[in-house]
This record gives sequence, C-alpha cells and structure tokens, in this order.
Amino acid sequence: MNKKIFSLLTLLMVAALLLGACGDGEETEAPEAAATEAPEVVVTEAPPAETEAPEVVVTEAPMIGEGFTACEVTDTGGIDDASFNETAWNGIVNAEADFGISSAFVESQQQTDYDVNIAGFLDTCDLIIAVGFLMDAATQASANANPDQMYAIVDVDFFDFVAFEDITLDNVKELTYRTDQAAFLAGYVAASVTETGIVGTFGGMSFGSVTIFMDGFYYGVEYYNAQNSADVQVIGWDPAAQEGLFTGNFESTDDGRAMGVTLMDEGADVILPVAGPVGLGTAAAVQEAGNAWIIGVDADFTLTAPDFADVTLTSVMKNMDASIYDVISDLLNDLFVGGLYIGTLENGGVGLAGLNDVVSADVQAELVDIIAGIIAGDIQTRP
Amino acid sequence: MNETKEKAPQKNAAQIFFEEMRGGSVAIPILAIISGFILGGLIVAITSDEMYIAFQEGSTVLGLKIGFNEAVEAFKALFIGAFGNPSEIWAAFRGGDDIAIQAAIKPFLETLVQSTPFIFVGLSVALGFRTGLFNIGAEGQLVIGSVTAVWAGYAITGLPALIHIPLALLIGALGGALWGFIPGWLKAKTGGHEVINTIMLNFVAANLTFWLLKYPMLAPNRTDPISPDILDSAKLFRFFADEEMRFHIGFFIALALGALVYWFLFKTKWGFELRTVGSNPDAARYAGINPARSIIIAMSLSGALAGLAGANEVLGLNHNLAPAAATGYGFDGIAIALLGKSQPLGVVLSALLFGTLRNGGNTLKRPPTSVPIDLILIMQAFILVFVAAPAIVRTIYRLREPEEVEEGVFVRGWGGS
Amino acid sequence: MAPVLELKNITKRFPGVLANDQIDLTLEQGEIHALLGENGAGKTTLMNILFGLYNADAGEILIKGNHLVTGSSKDAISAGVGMVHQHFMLVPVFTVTENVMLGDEITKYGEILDRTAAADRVREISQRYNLEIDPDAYVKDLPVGVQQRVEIIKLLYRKADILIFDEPTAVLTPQEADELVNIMRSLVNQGKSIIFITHKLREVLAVADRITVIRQGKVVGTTTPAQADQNTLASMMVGREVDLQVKKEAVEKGEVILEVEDLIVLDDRHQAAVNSVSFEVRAGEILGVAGVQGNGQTELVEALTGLRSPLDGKIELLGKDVSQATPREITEIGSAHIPEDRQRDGLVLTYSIADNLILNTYYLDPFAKGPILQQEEIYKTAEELVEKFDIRTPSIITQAGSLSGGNQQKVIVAREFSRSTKLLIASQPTRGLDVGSVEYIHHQLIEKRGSGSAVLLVSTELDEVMELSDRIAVMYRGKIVDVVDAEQTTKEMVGLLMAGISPNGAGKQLEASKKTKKNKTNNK
Amino acid sequence: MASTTTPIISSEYVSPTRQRVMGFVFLGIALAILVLFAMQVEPDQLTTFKMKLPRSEVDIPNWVFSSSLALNILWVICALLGGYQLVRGFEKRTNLVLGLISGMFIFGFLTWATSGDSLNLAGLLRNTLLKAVPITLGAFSGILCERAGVVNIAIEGMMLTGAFVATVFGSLTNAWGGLIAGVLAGGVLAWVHAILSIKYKTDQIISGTVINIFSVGLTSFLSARFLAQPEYSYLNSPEDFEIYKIPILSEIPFIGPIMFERNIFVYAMFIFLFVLHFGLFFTRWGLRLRSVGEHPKAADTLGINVYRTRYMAVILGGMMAGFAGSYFTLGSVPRFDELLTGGKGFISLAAMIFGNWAPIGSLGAGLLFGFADSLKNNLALLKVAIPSEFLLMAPYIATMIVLAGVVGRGQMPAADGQPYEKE
Repeated sequence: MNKKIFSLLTLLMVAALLLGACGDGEETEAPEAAATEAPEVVVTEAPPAETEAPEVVVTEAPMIGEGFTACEVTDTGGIDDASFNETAWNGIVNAEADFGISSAFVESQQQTDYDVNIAGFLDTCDLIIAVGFLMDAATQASANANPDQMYAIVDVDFFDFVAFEDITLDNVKELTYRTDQAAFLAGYVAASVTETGIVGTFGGMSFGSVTIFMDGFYYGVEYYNAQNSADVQVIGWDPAAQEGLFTGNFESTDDGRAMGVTLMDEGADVILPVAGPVGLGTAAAVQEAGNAWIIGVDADFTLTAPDFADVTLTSVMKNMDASIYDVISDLLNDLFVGGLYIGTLENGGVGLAGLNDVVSADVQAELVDIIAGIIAGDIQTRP
Repeated sequence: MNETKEKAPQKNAAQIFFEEMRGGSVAIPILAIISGFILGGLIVAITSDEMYIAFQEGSTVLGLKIGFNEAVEAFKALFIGAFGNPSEIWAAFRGGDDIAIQAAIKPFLETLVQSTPFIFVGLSVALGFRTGLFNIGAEGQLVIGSVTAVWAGYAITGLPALIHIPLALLIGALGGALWGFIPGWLKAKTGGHEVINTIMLNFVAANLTFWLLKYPMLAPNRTDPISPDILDSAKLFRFFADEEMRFHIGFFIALALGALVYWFLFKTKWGFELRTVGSNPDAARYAGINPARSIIIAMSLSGALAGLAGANEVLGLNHNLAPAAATGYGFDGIAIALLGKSQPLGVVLSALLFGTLRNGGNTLKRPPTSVPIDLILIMQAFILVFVAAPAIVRTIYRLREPEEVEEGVFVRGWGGS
Repeated sequence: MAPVLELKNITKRFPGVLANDQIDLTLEQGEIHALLGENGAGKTTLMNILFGLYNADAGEILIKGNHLVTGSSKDAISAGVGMVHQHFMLVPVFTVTENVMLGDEITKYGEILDRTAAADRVREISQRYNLEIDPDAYVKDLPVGVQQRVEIIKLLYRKADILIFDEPTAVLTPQEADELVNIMRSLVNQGKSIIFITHKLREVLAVADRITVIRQGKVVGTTTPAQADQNTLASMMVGREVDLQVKKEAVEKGEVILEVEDLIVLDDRHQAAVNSVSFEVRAGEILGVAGVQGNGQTELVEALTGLRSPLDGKIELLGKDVSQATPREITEIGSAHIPEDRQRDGLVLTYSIADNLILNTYYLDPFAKGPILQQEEIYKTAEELVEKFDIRTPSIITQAGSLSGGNQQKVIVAREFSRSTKLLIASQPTRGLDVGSVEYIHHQLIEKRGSGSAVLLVSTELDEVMELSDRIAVMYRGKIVDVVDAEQTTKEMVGLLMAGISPNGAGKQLEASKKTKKNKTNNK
Repeated sequence: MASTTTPIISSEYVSPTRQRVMGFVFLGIALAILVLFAMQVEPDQLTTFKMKLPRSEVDIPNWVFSSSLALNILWVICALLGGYQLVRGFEKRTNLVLGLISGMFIFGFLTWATSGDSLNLAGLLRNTLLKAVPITLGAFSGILCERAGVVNIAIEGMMLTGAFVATVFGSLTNAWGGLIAGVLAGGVLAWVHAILSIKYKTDQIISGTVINIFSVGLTSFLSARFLAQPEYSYLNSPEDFEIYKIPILSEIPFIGPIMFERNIFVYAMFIFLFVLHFGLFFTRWGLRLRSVGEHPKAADTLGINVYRTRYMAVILGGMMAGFAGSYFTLGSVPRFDELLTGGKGFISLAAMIFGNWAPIGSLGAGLLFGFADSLKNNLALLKVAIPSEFLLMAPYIATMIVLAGVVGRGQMPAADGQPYEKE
C-alpha cells in the first residue's frame, strides 16, 4: 500500500544519497527523486563497506529481519516533526523494507515518560532507539539493568560528569554527529550565494544538538570570507558568546515564520533554521519573499517538505536514518558493537543534501576540497 | 429530608454513601466515567482504517464488528497496561516467585507512580476551589517546585537522607508556594483575576526555568540545559531494588497529604475560614474572617501542593531537571479536582483514575494498538463535561434532581472584587 | 365592555411551593386595582406570569377579551402590558434613551440606532406626562426616584395600557410616594389601567379603586377602600387577627454604649455616603434610624461593624475607639450584628445550620481547641439554640439555604443573641419576612433592650421604627437630620424629616448637606 | 452594593495617592532613561532605523540620528511630565500620559539598543502587526462572548480546532474552503460551550476548560493518527492565502508596505475591528447584545430573548476564534502541528481584558503583545545583553502589571460569567 511505496521511496533516496551513482536502477519508481538527482553532491567517497552488501541485494534477499523488532522512543517532539524524530524513524522504516523487521514508535510527552516508554519496549523490542539528549539518564539506567537488551541513543555520548570519564556500555550504541562539519559546508554555500552579504540562522531552544549546527554554519561563512576575501555576515548566532536567536519552542510554525521575516528584514537572504517543524514556517516566509533561500536541517527538505523545494538551497543532513539502519543491520548480522559512533563527513554520518542549481559549479568543486580538508582535520568547523 | 438523620448529626460512612448515591454525587461521576469510556471507544472505532476497509470490502455488519473489536482491544490494552495481566498475576502468586510477582504487579505499581503527581495537583486545585479560587497555574507552580526541590537535592550536601529528603520536599513546596503567593497576593490586593495571572505565571515559570537550567543550575561540564543529579540522600526511597520498579514513597506522601488536606479543610478553624471565604466572601467578612488573607493563604498552599508534585517528580523519578520535566499537569489537576468534587478523598480516587488512564495510555500508544495517547485527553474531556453538567447525565440515565446545592462556588467573571 | 385584563385560574408550582393556586383577577378600564398580600404570598409570581417572565402551570390570561399566549415578555408588551419592577430593570451603563428604547429601538438604515430621534421621543413623553428627565444621562448617575421615572417612561414609550407597579414605594420617601400616587392618578385619567402591588395597607387605602388580597398563593377576597379598613385588610392578609401594636416596658437608660462623632464614610464611588454623623446609644434603649433606602444607612452600619473603614470621625464602643477596628475586634468587644442582607452577609447558604450558628465564634473555646474544631461541642450548642430560638428545621445539619426566610433570620438572631453583647446593630431585621416572623423578631429586639443592651435599629419601614424605638434618628443624604423622641413625634413629622424637610429649624443643617453631595444614590 | 472587598474605582477617578504614585513612576522612567540609556551611549554614536521593508517598492530613506541627543531629549520630557504630575496632576488624562511616557521609554530603549547599529523599524512594526493578528482576532472572539455575558476561556481550544480543520479542508479543497471549515469548526465548539453554559448552566470557566482539553486531545489524536502518517500527509498541505496588495494604499510611504501588502487576515482584522465597534455601540444588534451582558433580566422584560442572544453571540465568538485559528495554517504557515497555537488563545483573553472589552482596546493590547514578541527577536540580533528567556517573559509580566491596576481597572460587563436563570 501507500505506506510501503513511501518507505521504498525513502529508501531509494537514502540509497541514492549514500551510494551516489549507484541509484540508477530504481529510477523509474521515484519520480520526485529526479529533481534532486542532478545536482547531487557526493559527500561520501567511500561508503562503509559493511552496508554495501545487504544494500545491493535489496529485493532478492531473504528477509533476515523476520521476528526482529526495532522501536523508537521519541523526544517530546512528534514522530512527524519533519526533522529530528522523523529522520531517525526513517532509518527504521528503511530497515523494515529491506530486512522485513517489525517496528514501533512511541512519543514522549515529558521527562518522566522516558523511563516508562523505554521500559515499555523491553519485552517486545530487540532494539530500543532513544532519540534526544534528554533521554541520556533513562537509557543508561535501563541499559545497565538489562544487559541483554540492545539500545541505540541519538545525540548522546555517555559520560560520567562526576568522575569525569567516558562511559561505554556493551549493549548501547551512542550515535553522535558532527553536524558542524556539514553545517560548515552549508555556511560556505550560503556565503557563496548571498546577494545581500548577510546570512542568518536561529534555533528552537539552546541545546547543544541545536547550536552545533549554528557553530558550523558560522565557521563555514567565516571560511568563505577568508578564502574569497569576502565580508559575508552571519546574524542570529554568536559562537563566542554562545548566544543567539531562539524561538523558545519546537512547535510554533508561526514563530518560525516571524523569525524568517525578521532575519530577512535585517538583510539576510539565506537562512538556516535549526528548529524542527518551526523551520517550515521560515520556509513559508522565504517562499513568500521569493528572493531568499532556506537551508534544511536534519533531513533533505526537498523530500520531507517538497512544497518548499524551490526555495531550498540545500540541507544539512544528519543521517540518523542511515546510522540507525546500520545499527539494525549490524545487529542482524551479528556485527553489533556497543559504544560511541560519531557521524562525520568522513563516514557519511553527516553530509550536505543536493544543492540547488543556483550554486555555481565552482563552489561545488571547492566543496570537494573543503570536505577533504575537514576530513583531514585541516579546517576547523567549530569553536 | 432523610428522617433517619434527624437525631444523628454524626453520620456514618454508609449513610453518607447512600445519601450521596441518591442525590447522584457518587452515581454521577461513575456514570460520567462510563460514558467517557464509551465515547472514547467510539472515537477509536471511527478513526480506524480497518473499519472503513471492512465497510467497503465487506459488509456493514463486519465493519461495525471490526470497529467494536478495535475499541475493545484498545481498552484491553489500557487495562493490562494499567493493572497488569490478570492471568500473569495469578500465575505469579501461585508460583510464589518474588521476581515473577514483582514483574506481574509492576504495571499496577507504575499506575500508582503515575497517579502520585495527579494526587498532588488535584489537591492543589481542589484547595483553591474550596476557597473560591480557580488556580489554573498548578503547572507553573509545579515547575518552580521541581526547580527548587532539585536545587535542594544537589546543592545542599552533607545531610543524612532522613533530613535531606524532607528538606528538599519542603523547599520544593516553598517554591510552589511562592508561585502561588504571587497571584494570591495580586488577587487580594489589586483584584487582578487569578485565572489570568496564573496563566501568565505559567509562561514566566517555563522561561525562567529554562534560563536557570542554562546558566546558574547547569550541571558542571555540560552544555545542554540540564541540572546536576541530586544526591542519593535526597532521592525518595524506592521499595524495590530493581531500577525499573519506580514505585517510591512519594505515593504514600501524597496519600498522607490527602488526609492532611481533608483534616485541614474540614476539621480545623483555618479550613473553616477558607471554606467560608470560598462559599460566601461577604459572610466571611461579616464573620470577622479576612478574605484577603485567606485568599493569599489558600493560593500559597495550593501552590505548595503543586510544588510538591514537581518535587515528587524530580526527587522520586527523574533525579535531575531538564526542560519538559512535566507538562499538562495543570489542566489535569483541574479535571481531577472537578471530578473529585474538590473532596480530598474524591481527588485521590480521581487521581488514581487519571493515573490508570495515563499508564494504560502508555501501553495503548504502543503496538499492537498504537492508539495515540491523546485519546485519554478526549475521554477526560467527556468525563468532565458529564461531571460539570450533571443534568446531561441525569437526563441520559434518568436520575432524580438533588435537593441541596453543593458547597464551593467559583468566583465568576474577571473583575475580582 | 370586557375588562381590559382577566386572569383565570392561574396556577404556578415551584419545587416544594405552590406559589399561585387557581388565582382569578380582573382589571377594569381606568381603575387602580391593588393586589395586596404578605411577602411570599405570590403577588410577584402572578405578575411575572402575566408579564411572560414565568410560564404558568395552568390557567389563562385574557386581554380585552383576547387570549394572551404567555411565555415571552414580548407578547405581553405587544398586548399593551407594562411593568415597573420592584428591582429596577435598567442597565446602569446605558443612557436613559438607550434604556427606554431597548427592545423597541428607533433605527435608521435598518439596523443603525437613531439616538436623536429616540431622545426626542423620550423628551416628548416626559413633557406630556410631566416626568422630568434628561434623555442623555447615564442611568447609573440618576437618583432612585428618577430611575423609577425612567421605568415609567419605558412603559409609556411602548404605549402600554395596563401598567403593573410592583412595590413601587419601597424605595421612596413618603413625599415621593405621594407624588407617585399623583402620577398614577394622572395616568389613569389618560386612559391607562393600573395594577398596584403592595403590602402596605395605608397606601392601598389611599390609592386603590379595588383591592384583591391574596394569601399563600390563593385569592382571599376582593374589596374596596370604602368597605375595608386597615385592620380588616390586615387580617385578610395574614389570616388571623393581628395586633399591630408592640408592647414595650419602660426601661431605665444606662451608660453610653456606642458613641459616634463626626463620622464620615465614603461609599464605593468615593462619595461621602455618611457625612459628619454624630449620635450615641445607651444601654436599655433602642435608637431607630429611619430614612429612605440609600441615604447612607448601609454605609453607616458597615462602618460601625468594621466592614468599611471610615474616612474620618470617631466610633467608640464601650469606651474603646473602634473606628479602624476589624469586624472581629468589634465583635469581640461586644457587638452583635443582624446584617441588612441575610443571604449575602449573614449566612453561608451551603453550610449546615450548625456551622452557621458558629460562623463568628468558630475559633473560640469551646468550638475550637487550638486549631482543631470540636464537632461535638458545635453540634451540642446548635441543638440547644435550635430548641431555644424555635428554628424550624429537620436537623441541625440541614443546609441553611433550604430554610424559609423567617427561619434563616432566626438562625442569625440565635447566633447573635446567644453571645453576651452590650450592643445590637439590627439592619432591616424584618425585611421580606412573613407577619409571624416579624412579630417574633420584634419581640426579640424588645427583649434585648429589656436585658440592658443598647440596640441600634436601622430600618426603612417607618412603622417598625416608630413602634420599636425610644428615640429616632432620621437620615437624609448621609446626614442625621434630627433625632426625635419616638413618643412625642408623629409619622408625618418623621416623614417630612425623611424627605429632608425639617419643620423645626434643622433647615440649616440640610442646606449644608445639599451642597456637599448631589446625585447621592444607592447603587443596588 | 454594600461590602465588596475592593472598592470599584470609576474610570475617571484619580485618587491623590495614585496621582503621587504616578508622578514618581514618571520620574522613575525619566531617571531610567537617563541612567540606563543616555549615560551608556557614546556622544558620537548614531542610531539607524531602516524604514523600508526589503521587498517594498516604495523607497524611503533610513532614519539616522544622534543617539545621545535623542535620549537626552526623551528623559528631559519625561522628567517635566513627571514634575507636572506631582505638582498639578493630569487627572483624567493620567493614563494617556502614562501611555505616552511608556512609549518614550520604549523608543529610548530602542534608540539605545540600536546605537552604533541599525534596526529595521518597518520590519519590526510589520511583525508587530502580524503577531497581533491572531491575538486580536481571538480577543474579538472574547468580546463577542463576554459582552453578552458568557466568559470564554476556550478561545485557545477553538483556535486550535479551527486551525486543524482549516488545514484538512484547505488541503482537500482550497484556501476559502479551509477558511469556511475552520470558522464553522470554531462555531461548533462554541455551540457546545453555549449549550453547557447557557442551557445547563455549567460554570463557564469549567465549560471552557473542558473545551480546551477536548480540543488539545482531539487535534493531537487526529494529527497523530492521520496527518503524521505518510499516506495521509496530503491532508496537511493546505492552500494558503496569498498576499493581496491594495492598489493605492500600498503606495503610501512607510505605512503602505507595512499595512497594505498583506493577506486577507490582516485586512479582515481591520474590517472586523470596524464592524464590531460599530455593531456593538451603534446598532440595535449591539445594544441588545450588550444589554444581555449587563442586565439580562432587564433585557428579558423588554422582550429580548436572552438565551437566543447569548447563543448567537457565543457562536459568533466561536466562529471568530475559528477564523483566528485559521490564520495559523492558512495565513501564516500552511501546515498543522500539534499545539501550534502555543497559548495565543490565553494571550487573547488577556488582551481582551487589557483592552477593556472593547475592540479598539483589544487591538491596542494585541499590538502591544505583538510588539513585545517581535522586539525580542530584534534585540537578540542587536546582541542586547538580556537573556532571550527574559525577553520571552516580558509580555506576560506586562499583562500582570496591567491587570494589577497600574493602568486602572476596566469595566467588565456586569453580568459576565453569570448564567441567566429565567425561573
């Protein structure tokens, strides 16, 4: 049914993104994909080897995931937030299609729900995926109590702040992302297309997983200025003071719209909203204005919010879907190892989505060098 | 009039019960709950795809049957989620294995855990109602209570648990009391309506908390807004060693407070004063009671109870504070107080119902039923309508009209004077 | 010719009460027909049925021979029925014109109010019937007598032929009442017919062409002023012989209990409702305060009981200055208070009788030990008081709200009299009570006086003040016009004083009071 | 009325205490401008207010002036006004002067915050206007209900439901279809509110609370059950209203682009403002509606059907709230998200009280909220050293201060919140 087609479609997108040129075979099934296919930026030169094998045999392989259930516990945002929770969920949906696993999700309303929601999945789920730094303690506690249960947690690196030492648990995969690296690229691209010389950003709330985007974005613009002796300004974030523009919520699209308008009033013509669905409000404002660009966050906006594809410059991809897919795949293939995973440009954990045509070929070429620079550690992407 | 009570001023429980039953005071909440469930089930049925598919592909009868089954399945899940699986419990007790028994009764204990904050906020709102005040700000008071309690939990060191826990609870209560005092004072001194002021203070509390978590209360070495963990000496005692058995002493504290509030309201002169102000402020003034003082006291106490709800959550469950520590309890408190007729016993029972719904709802929203937990909000709204407009229930179920009006009427309008 | 109005067989039942029981009434063209009955006899219910505010359970209404379908005042209005209500039906924040035209507006272009045309209309009516009024004034700024004029103009604006006056003199001075009688006469002369509802015998005999007496919802009989006198009407009204006189023994006057000096009290609108009032009350005497409602009595009592703090002046109770004391302090020094509005101030209607009986002593031993209420002690006392003061109730835990007005007042009397106090302030103690209860309360007041207490009786019922008091202080526009000896004065003289006219030289004081404040009204 | 706990202060009365307090408040503001702003800026710093919206075709130069000079003028004026108030008093005009001085304080604050920098004043005002739209429309809803004597605390719930229904129907049909559906949805909820509070005489605050809980539950439930599911996502992309430029008016410099290049919701707000003000105070309909809220029994004796009038008013009010809710999904961002109204309905309630139950006052209050809400973004961009959380709190604290009577008590309809008992 519809849901399956959609899942397949999403899978194809991801496959296309991960494998770059390998997406050819399935083209007919995905008409929307065509739009994004052309200006593809290859962020991952060397896709992780272990994912390649199951990927290629998508249709023929026996469903090795029968009887396996992966479950997501969302943060207080909904599963359909067009960004954070949804991207993670897509990883499960993809695995469902590929491996025939079962899936489930549950939304949290408040802090006290985390324990309950995680515990509620203990009996039924083989893998529990907790999304968001707020679930740190709950996940740790549950994982300690249930050594046989497998977990993954997004945006958390377990750390004992009292003893000041890192914690690693054998049954938990800690998925973290250097989104600053991808946002750096977005900042570079933004600086290259701005006509006003001003680009803007804002966040939902001042969480580390939010401000890291803004840091990278800022440094990317600065790098552009240094390289091209330009003077593009970033408004809405000050990495030194770690203060900037925030809506104070992740719900109000109307606030997102107002943010967009304000930033445009002050001259910004490229905006990076790091605020989940609130960013869609900004996209609406940008679309109405007509002469500005929006940069998507977490997922590729041209796919999650196709209505705004025409004003989407690019998207800062936090490939939670891919890494969660990998975790499931590893579990199914007995390759699972607990501990920290850091998604970077190098391993494809973060990346930049397709660029809009407005980005010049020169800049695209420069990006390849920058990516190499970042991977090599020559370019600083955050304070 | 009931003849039997003429010479019996001290009514016993059975008499009260039958009187209430006849007047509908007991019957109406029960019928309201039943009606709420029926309507909730209806919503589950009419929003299920399967039913429509059956309508299209099969017959009307089949569709109805599937719709009915969906609703039944949902409530089954809710029930098992809230109370545990009866057969498992039975088997566990027969087997006599402690671990198995623990596992079997865990859902029920979790229901009690979920009910605990509801008891506190329900009492909070009920105390306000009794004084003629509509405290719509339990939410903000709860948040501030959790902030101050968590602060007491990590910042005050070197105390034994026996002192640290009560102290942290007290500081949590004081935080809530402060957040209740402000609208109480404004109402008493300026007539500013507490409904508006408490709503405003909810927003202020949320923003203030976020700022506190970002700067002064930020856990060391962390960047995300989260407070340090409280010390072990401030954690509320849990009855089971197992980490997942969250049942803690907070539930009994809540029950004790329920009794305390009852004693305070109905057995002390202070309670008499508050209730008189709530029932008839003019008569209270005439009788030498200072309504302004009573309003301030009542709002502060109401805030303190809500603050304890927050303290209970951080000291008993979360052990630290992050944004979104607790949401929606303010309106739940109103619903619980209304459903419990602002009687402490009624409030405790209503809170248990809400805890049941909440905990059951957590199962409901998981597969295989996957019904959004928001269903319980809809059911609560229905239940409340029926409680608040008993005439509807009376019409449906053909009950007789009551003879006496109930004590405790809200101040109407916004003027405040 | 058919009567302009015929009520046949009207029956109306309220929960527990048969308010109207098969009432018949006819009103002829051009007559003033008085409807006489005690409070609660069913007069107002009957008129509300006629006026469409209530639906009758049975019976029919004929207007000029045509059936009136009741159920909406609209129908009554269009049939030419109009009513001046006891509590004015005026919107205080609207102007006179707006109040008059409400419901039958003069508009232009369809919906838009034509205020000018309506104001002209009001002016025209007021000139024609000699009812002076400013159409653009806000009703909240008008004195009570003028507000009543607005009510009458409302009826005339709607071309009503049948006018119902419900207790219209309750808020008027005797002189204003006389003027109202003149207005009613001139209305009848211009072809209107009037139903005049009252329980005041004197007025009935002075105004009515015919009198119908109702008692407990039933018509007792119809008579004319020529055939009846006060005593026969009274016994028809009450159903037994009534002794309208109160017997009181002479009591030796004692020390000064309450002394008030130059008291100034502001009302809610920051105007001096009580303006430099001085008087004293001694042990063993009843000082009656007479005056038309709204001349500062309410504020005076509130100041004396601590409910409203005076702006200036001195109040001494038993030698202690209590001008800024709280109600509780005053109660504790030894003052009892029967409030003007028993349901609003005196009782918590949702509380049991037992709780109401300890409403201002709940915190004292033996009702409370420390913070804890002593339920048994409270019940014991309540049983005793119910017995002693003959409160008719099923039990002491019955809600006060379910008692009759008379029994409610008894609860207050029981509470206030059970404490040993040196001063009793009784404000409108018999308002709205049946004759039996009035007798009872009067008896209690006299007894209180006999026991050596000082009693301050504030009442708008002139008869009551005249009969009970030893001395009478007459209030007018916040001033005490004069204090007279009850034995040596007449009703007419007090009546003049109540209107601010001082026959024996108190005129200067009055001139001064007129200058200070105008537009003094109660805003009830 | 004998013993009310607080005396009712008539709107025109200014007590001597209040006169003095206000005098000191004015002087305090003058001092604040001097110390906090005027003394903090360098003498040669300039404040630049951009007066042109980015896309506007009407050209208008930037407004540049010396920060310190402007601030010095401001504090001197405030000090003079404060002195006059202390000595002579502005009497009835005290509130007017208070408003003026508050305005000068805000202008001084902006001047200081922008010194050595620039701020798009036109943008700030445009955002103020847009943020005021749902709040003001919500307040209009409250006015309709409360002027007829029914308290409507359920504006939030009605807005939320209106937004949801408008989204679904806007996706299935077009923007107008969505708008009509959203308005009707608000009307249906209001009808329930009317039945509960008028027919069953339920406490109106409880009835409103129930509707709020119900609305949150239902919209979240349906949103999770349908809108969040990919196969139903087509239900969550409504057509929205485009900007409609009013021909001549939009050419007016400064004001034109701010006010007359907007979508229908902004225009509707102004039309409703006029219609409601005129309707309430100059028509038969309004006179009757207000009489029912002031003294229902009087209205009843004059043949006005109190129940019917209240039903009508409440249902119209609900439709207004539905319209306000539709703004979020048809006039702002064409997409529904759970709880997207974010408490705006409650702010509306505050704006209505703040605005003294009058349409014009409510617009003023709505603009004030909108201004505070928008200003915090600009201040964050200007890097004013006030944490964003405190800026977010400002509008709520302002409401409390106003409610506490600093600006004087409003005139609530006398029968507001009281069920009418015919028998």
